[in-house]
Amino acid sequence: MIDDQDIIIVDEPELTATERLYLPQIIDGMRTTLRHMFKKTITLQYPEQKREQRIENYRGVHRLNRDEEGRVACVACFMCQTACPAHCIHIVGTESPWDDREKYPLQFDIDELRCIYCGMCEEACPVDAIELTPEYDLVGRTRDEMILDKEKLLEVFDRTVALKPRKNPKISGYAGTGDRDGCQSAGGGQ
Amino acid sequence: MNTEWSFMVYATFALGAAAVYFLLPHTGRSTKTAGHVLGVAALAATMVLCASKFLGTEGANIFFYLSAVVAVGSAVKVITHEKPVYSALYFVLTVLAITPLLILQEAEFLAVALVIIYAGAILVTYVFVIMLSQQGGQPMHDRQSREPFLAVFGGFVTMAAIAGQMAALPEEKGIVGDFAVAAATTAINDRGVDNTSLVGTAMMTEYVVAFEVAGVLLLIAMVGAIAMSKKRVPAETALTPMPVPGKVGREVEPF
Amino acid sequence: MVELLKDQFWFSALMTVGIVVALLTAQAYSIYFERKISAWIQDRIGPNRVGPLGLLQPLADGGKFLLKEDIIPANVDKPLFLLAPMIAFGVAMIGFAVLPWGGNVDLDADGAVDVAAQVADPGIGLLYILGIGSLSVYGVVLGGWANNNKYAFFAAMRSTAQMLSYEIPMGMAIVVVVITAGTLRLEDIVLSQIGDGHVWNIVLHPFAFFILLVTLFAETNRTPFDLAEAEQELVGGYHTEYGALKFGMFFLGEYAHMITGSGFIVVLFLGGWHLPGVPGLQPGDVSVGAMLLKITVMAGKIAAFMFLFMWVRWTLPRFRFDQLMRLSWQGLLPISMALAGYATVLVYLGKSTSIPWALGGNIVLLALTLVISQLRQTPVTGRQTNMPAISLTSPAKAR
Amino acid sequence: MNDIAPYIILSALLFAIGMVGFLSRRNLIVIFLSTEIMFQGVVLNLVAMGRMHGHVNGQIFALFLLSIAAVEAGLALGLVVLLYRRKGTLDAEHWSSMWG
Repeated sequence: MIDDQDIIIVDEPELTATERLYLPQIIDGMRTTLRHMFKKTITLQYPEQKREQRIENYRGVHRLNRDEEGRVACVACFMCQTACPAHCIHIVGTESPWDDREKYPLQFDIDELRCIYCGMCEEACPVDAIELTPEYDLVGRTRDEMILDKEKLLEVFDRTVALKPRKNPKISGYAGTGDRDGCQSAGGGQ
Repeated sequence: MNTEWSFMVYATFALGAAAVYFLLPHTGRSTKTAGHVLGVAALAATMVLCASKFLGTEGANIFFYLSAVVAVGSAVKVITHEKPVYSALYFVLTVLAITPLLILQEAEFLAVALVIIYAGAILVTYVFVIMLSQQGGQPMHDRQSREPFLAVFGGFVTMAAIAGQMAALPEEKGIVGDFAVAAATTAINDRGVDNTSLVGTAMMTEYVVAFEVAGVLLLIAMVGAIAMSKKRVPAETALTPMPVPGKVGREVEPF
Repeated sequence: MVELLKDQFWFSALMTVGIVVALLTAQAYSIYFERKISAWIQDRIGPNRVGPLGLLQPLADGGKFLLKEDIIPANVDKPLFLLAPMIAFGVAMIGFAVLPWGGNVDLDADGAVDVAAQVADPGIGLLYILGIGSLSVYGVVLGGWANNNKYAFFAAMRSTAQMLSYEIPMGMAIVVVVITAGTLRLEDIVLSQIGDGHVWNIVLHPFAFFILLVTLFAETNRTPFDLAEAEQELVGGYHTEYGALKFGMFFLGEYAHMITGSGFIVVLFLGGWHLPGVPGLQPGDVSVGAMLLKITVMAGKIAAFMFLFMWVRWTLPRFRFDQLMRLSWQGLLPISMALAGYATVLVYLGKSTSIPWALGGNIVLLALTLVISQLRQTPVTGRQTNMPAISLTSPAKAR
Repeated sequence: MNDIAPYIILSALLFAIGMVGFLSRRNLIVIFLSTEIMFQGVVLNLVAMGRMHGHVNGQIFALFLLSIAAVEAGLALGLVVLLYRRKGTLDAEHWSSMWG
């Protein structure tokens, strides 16, 4: 509801005679656009030319990081799935076959069509397993194709790891030794 | 003009009248197909009759017959179509069909004026008003007609009377036959003065008073229309109840 | 062949074919240039992928229009829905029949004029264009009505009112030329601007030229008068429900209309195919080469106006509807009527081709307009002052 | 040589058709459209008659007729809009309270 004191009544501007003819203003505007017609364009011819990109904080396609042994780094904690505002992450966790963690994701799907690329999953991940990459040209012919499963997400990692190395590779400290340098995630103690 | 020919003309007119009767909106079973068939038959018969009568004269000009058929057909559509928008559009078609007839008579200025004034201004206004007042559905009063039989009969009698008079006149009386003083028209062309300047000259000399009066009339109409539509008329809240379908026209007692 | 062409009928037939082909190409390339010019104005490049410099883009566009699914929505008024684009396109295409393209031509170079480089040369050519122009409103109105869509309907209503309002100042501005030239034949109007003591009508009556230009913008539904297709307010305007080729016909029809309008204004005010002082462009030059040169000059002038149309479109914002109506009825109409009256006075005084007299009158009129518009301070906003007072307090507070 | 009879028959036909429409339709707008058809018939007739006599007076009468038609359309449509605002219908039967 609008209060009376919030209403500002603006006086109409008084126009001069020439302004009432609209013409000088119109000619002014046309001069401006004419000038722009001869300006240098700043268009990039996209597939051939590409813009310089910021690698570190670009929010493109997701990837699932691998640890040093090439296994998926995810521990199936569901933090990202919980944090996701678009509900595009779907995880099926199961008991881990490895010693250094209790669970690992049996299935890890991200619907890239639902994703809003906000980066909340990256923030939420306690082990920095999920990251957003600088890759932006994700295309597909079907909707199913655009739902990336665990293997595809790992492939994205393989593709982009050279460009953007893993931020926090010290996953080894996770198993309970207390060595958690550099881990910025809020949900540290599981 | 011989009698058999005029009776055949009457017969085609009667056929046309029946077609109009069937085409007029009715409640109940649609008679449109019958109306269309009859109408086409009547137009074709009239064309054949006229062609047989005026063959060889310039009256048998193919453009005349084409335009005349389109004009009459679309005029019938104007008065019989159930949707007023279509009526207005068919009227535009009528005007566009009349235009070549006027050009055939060397009235070029009038022909184009007709298109500009009728099709360009008056009919646009009609369409405008129809759109304003005709939102959604077809109301009952568009699907019924009032006294269709009597109206068609009256029209037929008028038509037959005129045609009968024309047929009854002997040829040398002048009204049937060639344009009597066509020589005068050719003289106009020989002088190299076109129709527009001829009309303009006559209008500005001989008829200048009438011209002024027409201007004043238009002004008055403009003032009247503005005065009329400026005033907000309150809607009558209780609408008069719609007449029961099928009980309109003659059968409804006003009191 | 030449013998056949020396008959005006066959020459006109050839002209018709040539003009229709040229026109369809020109329409397609108008769309290309519209996109290019919008891009240049916005510091972009524009279409450049299809063919060299994107020059095959019109073909791609045409193919797209042809191959898209042709949808007829449910509940539209089907016959009118189909008819409307045809009217819009057809009416725009037949206006060209009377434009004089290249004056008289001597085909076999024997010194005698054989034909006129014009499809038809009726004594009422100017009225013919006006009549055709007045029919063009039906495409928009019927399209809007048949859509059975409230936005399209609004567009149709706006368009009707707009066209009716702007036809009157347009007619008045044309009357100025007709009175000056004393004829309705377009070729004669061109000839009346040529020769000793005669100048282009734009020099004599710049004000009338300007009014005709403005009303042409309105008649062709171009920005700043494109209220019938104001996409921000009306979704798509009168062609909201149209797609594929039917939309394409509306689209091409708009450009055809613009080209006719440009040709019209060129003939009326800019001397048609004539350029002063250039040999080959004078009425006496009747060779085939001179005809081709004249046609080129005419086409060049039309192209310049097309550029102006596009330039204005990508510069100016749209008028509000009440501004539009006020501009026509309170601005253009009185000025154009005064101009027409002044033209008759000039003819009466025998000064109709005298530059000081005609220009002086225009300047006086401009000064008068400025003074009057200064004295009459009507509000520029669309605020309605005669509405009942509303309470500024919110209903919840008032309770 | 041109023959006047077809023109007169055509104009009479248009007039009669307009009359039938005027008498039988119930929509106010269509009724006015019918009168316009009658006008068309009259215009055609006037022009033909004028041509028969070899002068343009018929055309000038027709032009005046056009101005009358414009006046009629303006006023009649204004009235129709008023009536529609008042009763919410275009049915001519609703305006029969003066039947006596």
